Amino acid sequence: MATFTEKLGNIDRRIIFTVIALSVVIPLAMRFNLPIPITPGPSTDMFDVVEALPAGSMVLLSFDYDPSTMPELQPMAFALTQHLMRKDIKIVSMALWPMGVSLGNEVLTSVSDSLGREEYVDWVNLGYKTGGGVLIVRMGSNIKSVFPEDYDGNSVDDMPIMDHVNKLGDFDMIISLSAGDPGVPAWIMMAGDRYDIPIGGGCTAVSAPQFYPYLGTGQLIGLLGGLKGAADYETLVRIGMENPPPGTAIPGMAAQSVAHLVIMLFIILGNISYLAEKKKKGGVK
Amino acid sequence: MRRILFVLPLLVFTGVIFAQSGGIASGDDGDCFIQSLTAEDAPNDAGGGIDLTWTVSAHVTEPDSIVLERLDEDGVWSSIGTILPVDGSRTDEELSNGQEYTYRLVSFYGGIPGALSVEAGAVPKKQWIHTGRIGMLILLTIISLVIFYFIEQGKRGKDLYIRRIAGLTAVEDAVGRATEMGRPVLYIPGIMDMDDIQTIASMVILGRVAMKTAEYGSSLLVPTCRAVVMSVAQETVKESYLQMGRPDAYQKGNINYITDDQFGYAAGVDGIMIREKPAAIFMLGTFYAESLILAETGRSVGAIQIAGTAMPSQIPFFIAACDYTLIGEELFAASAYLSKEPKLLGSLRGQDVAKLFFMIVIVIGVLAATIGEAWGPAARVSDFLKTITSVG
Amino acid sequence: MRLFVPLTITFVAGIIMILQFFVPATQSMGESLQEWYMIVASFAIFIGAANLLQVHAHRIRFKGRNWKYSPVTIVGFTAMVLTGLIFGIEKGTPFNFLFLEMVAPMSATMFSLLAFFVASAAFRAFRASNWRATLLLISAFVVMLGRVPIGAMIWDRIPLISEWIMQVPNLAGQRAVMIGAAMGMVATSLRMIFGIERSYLGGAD
Amino acid sequence: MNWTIFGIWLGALLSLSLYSFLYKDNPFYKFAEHLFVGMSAGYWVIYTIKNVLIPNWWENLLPAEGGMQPIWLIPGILGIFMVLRIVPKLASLSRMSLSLIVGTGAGLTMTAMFQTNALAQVNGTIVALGQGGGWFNWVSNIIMVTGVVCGLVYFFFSKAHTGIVGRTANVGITILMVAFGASFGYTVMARISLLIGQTQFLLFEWLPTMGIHL
Repeated sequence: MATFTEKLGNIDRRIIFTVIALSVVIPLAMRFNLPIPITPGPSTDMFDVVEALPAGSMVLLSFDYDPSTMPELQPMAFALTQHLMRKDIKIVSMALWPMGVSLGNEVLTSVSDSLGREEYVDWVNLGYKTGGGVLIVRMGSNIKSVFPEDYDGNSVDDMPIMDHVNKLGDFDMIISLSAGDPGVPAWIMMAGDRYDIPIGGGCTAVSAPQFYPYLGTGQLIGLLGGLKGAADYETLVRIGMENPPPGTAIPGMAAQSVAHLVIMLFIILGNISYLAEKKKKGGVK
Repeated sequence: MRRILFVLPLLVFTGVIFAQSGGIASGDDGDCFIQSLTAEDAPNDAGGGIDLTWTVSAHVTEPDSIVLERLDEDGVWSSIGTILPVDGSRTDEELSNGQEYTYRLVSFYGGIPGALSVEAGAVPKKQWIHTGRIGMLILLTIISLVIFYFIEQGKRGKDLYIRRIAGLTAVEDAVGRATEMGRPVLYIPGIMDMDDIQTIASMVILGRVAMKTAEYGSSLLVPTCRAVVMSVAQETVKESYLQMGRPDAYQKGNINYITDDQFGYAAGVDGIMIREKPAAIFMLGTFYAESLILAETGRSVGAIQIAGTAMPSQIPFFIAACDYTLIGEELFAASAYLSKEPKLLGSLRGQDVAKLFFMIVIVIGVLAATIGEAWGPAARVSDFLKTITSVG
Repeated sequence: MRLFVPLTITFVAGIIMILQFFVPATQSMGESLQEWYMIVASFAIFIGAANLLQVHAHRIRFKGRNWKYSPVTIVGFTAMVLTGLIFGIEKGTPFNFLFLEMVAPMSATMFSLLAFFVASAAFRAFRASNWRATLLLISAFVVMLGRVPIGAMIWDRIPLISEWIMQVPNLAGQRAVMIGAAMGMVATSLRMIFGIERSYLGGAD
Repeated sequence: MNWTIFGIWLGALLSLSLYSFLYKDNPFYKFAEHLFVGMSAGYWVIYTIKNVLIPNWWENLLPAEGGMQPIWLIPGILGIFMVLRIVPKLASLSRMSLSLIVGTGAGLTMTAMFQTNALAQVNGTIVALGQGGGWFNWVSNIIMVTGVVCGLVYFFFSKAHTGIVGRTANVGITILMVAFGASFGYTVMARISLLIGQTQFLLFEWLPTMGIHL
């Protein structure tokens, strides 16, 4: 007859699955809300660098993700675009992932409309080209030959925003929102290291730890990791803003926190049962 | 101690650092908003580029805009771009190598051109060596030579030791267990293509695992995410079965392509796991987020799991869900360990020497930098080490 | 001898790629080679498609296990290929609809299964069985706490400690793995380029 | 028929079918899995044709302005050799194509990895131990440098892990374990956020189509 602690240690994983599902569904359905405390770190570094850019700077924003990582990266795209456009920084956007183009376009158009910015003057979406790192290298020498037309098929030669950019070196900063390969590492290797342009990154929380070494070396100047990074940025952008637009990252954080706590609770329970069992076995010896 | 002998020349040879400067033409003009204009050949390119930099005066009225002009072959100045009136730089691209180009900046006040800047010219050239990468080239060459040297030593029959790697001692047991239980062995070679070095390493290990399954007579399933990997896997496994004298037992149909899609592949392999209930699962190669989807499902069907990847972000999940995990470089050591082939063992020793070299560089560099905060000459040593390891 | 041509191609291609990294004048050669390689690799997708169809046709013909589901795969495959070829892949085409409304949600769902698996893996694996496992457990736990607001509520230093773990021991560990693995990759690449490793060509040594 | 609602239903039903796998294998999962494999394979075929083969090969071989660029026949021929793997008699031709892929990949990886994952990391580890000032930064820097060096010792293969090497390697594997724990802990939230995305879709897009508003 198995004791309680034994049963607890070998709990059917389907029970864990059910509890996790409930801990996400309930807070979302009930619309819980929790405040986000901000601590200095890669998110604030990223914010500070963008904040320090003068109006009129050129930023390349690359949407290197697809719908499967939207929950984490789309909120970042919104917060970053809002910050950049509010500061009158010009955005040239593109995508190393085919599905990134339309996701990026959704963000750019909606933020641009809400702030009254003008396509081709304040921002442009160049679209997607295959090639990853190779493509970046080619952009290093000439962007207009890589992207002769934008996403909608208009010639980039006629666009005021493209007057000042011929190659990657003409950008003041490159930001890649990246869900994997090609993404941030490709930008670091093929653009940052080669042409000495500051690279900022946004990534899924899972890949964030592997980018820390790049932060340490300065190859990456700031990093938004996962929904937490997005919520940090969203919070930072909203500081001092009247009637901030509704965010997408902050509400999800509540559900995430609850589920997160539930997992920690499971780990604690697992250890209690493990230690209790060990003690019992030790007693028999 | 032999190894130290190899590290020393490495340290000595790396002392060659080059610096190169281009042709400069600049000048001063008291009345002009543009203080100086410099033109030089863009460094480290295939030619066709000229870097232009300029500074502006704080005392002269700021113009509305400045226009960069280039002198055409027929002696006419034409605009190649309008620029904000601040200090700046610009690279003119797609020029012909070997031809001289001359530039000037024109300040515009209310649409009317004002004072002209000095003219500056340069000749674009292609470079035959990337100056920022010379240190790296030397290091890479020496490390390569060291690796070749030890491969040669191995081939000549020098006895080369390799330490125990836990996950690999279990390969035989895992395959044996599958045979006893009458269940298949599942081999997952990651989700990247054959151009990925981890996939290549995985194919070499697959050859070894296939020899074991041929020997024990258990069936081997290899679902792949890339068509090229499928065909290489087929050849590799066939060859192994042939070498073990069991060509009859080779089943080409067990090595299939599923889909190029990351999660489509995960769904398909999960399906295989729960239906075929393999007794042993190998996951070796490049993995991304699907790592834990596969490893947890494999665990739920009670398989012995041996995983290995050099993807730092996925190693923790394999450690949590698999019985044995090859961490990083261990994946590349696996083929040497399993085959005990002299050339592979030699290569592994070469890698060790390279790591030893980096460790020495780090230790000396850190000590020198620390002492260097108080004593200048030590700082020069650490600066030197930082320079040779810098990436241009 | 049968391997002479393939090994030469590997050697030349490898050397060009290394050269273009150090010699700017050869960059354009390297760029064309990469474009070629992308094209050649892309053709392989047809082998994959052929294999997929063959496996499922075979399963239907011989009534293999779960053969009743094989037509689903074939229909799904054909639907994507035909709509893509006939109507194109732009916004608003049937191909795009099928992708956005079917393939993309299925991808996202498979991906989100990780939320469940990460919980069950953490529950099972994080046990304080020895001091090293305890250290792993503690570092995981502190970092987890540091990622949620409640961590800061328990003790305001927790987010800082978690950040420290990420920036110091984690960075050190990741670096060791990266440097080691890079050496493994350099050595393997060298063996491939110089034809010492040729098992990828079919095991022939 | 309302295509938007139809699309939401398709997505929702397929999602639920895939989730049912968490309970156990069942016909719904089998159906969704087989459909997913087929559709995604088809997607990549079309994607490759439209995004790689046509723009990068066909349009270079036969440019719109007319004339043929014979140099582009070479990758085409090697590509076709690749496909010939299906024909057993001609399969050996594909070795050439494979060699091109492997050689290019090896050359590219070697330099990129050496630069970014080896040299840059070594470079980043060379710091003055007192950098940043204060005892806390001393301790942090010592742990960081020791961690990297001992971690590298763990990856030594030609020395038995005994004696001093063994003890250093033990410190190394300990640092690695702390790193992996941290990396795992850091990831947990990200994984949940994926589930949140899907749950939001089911709760706030699918349920409303049935008149259920939360």
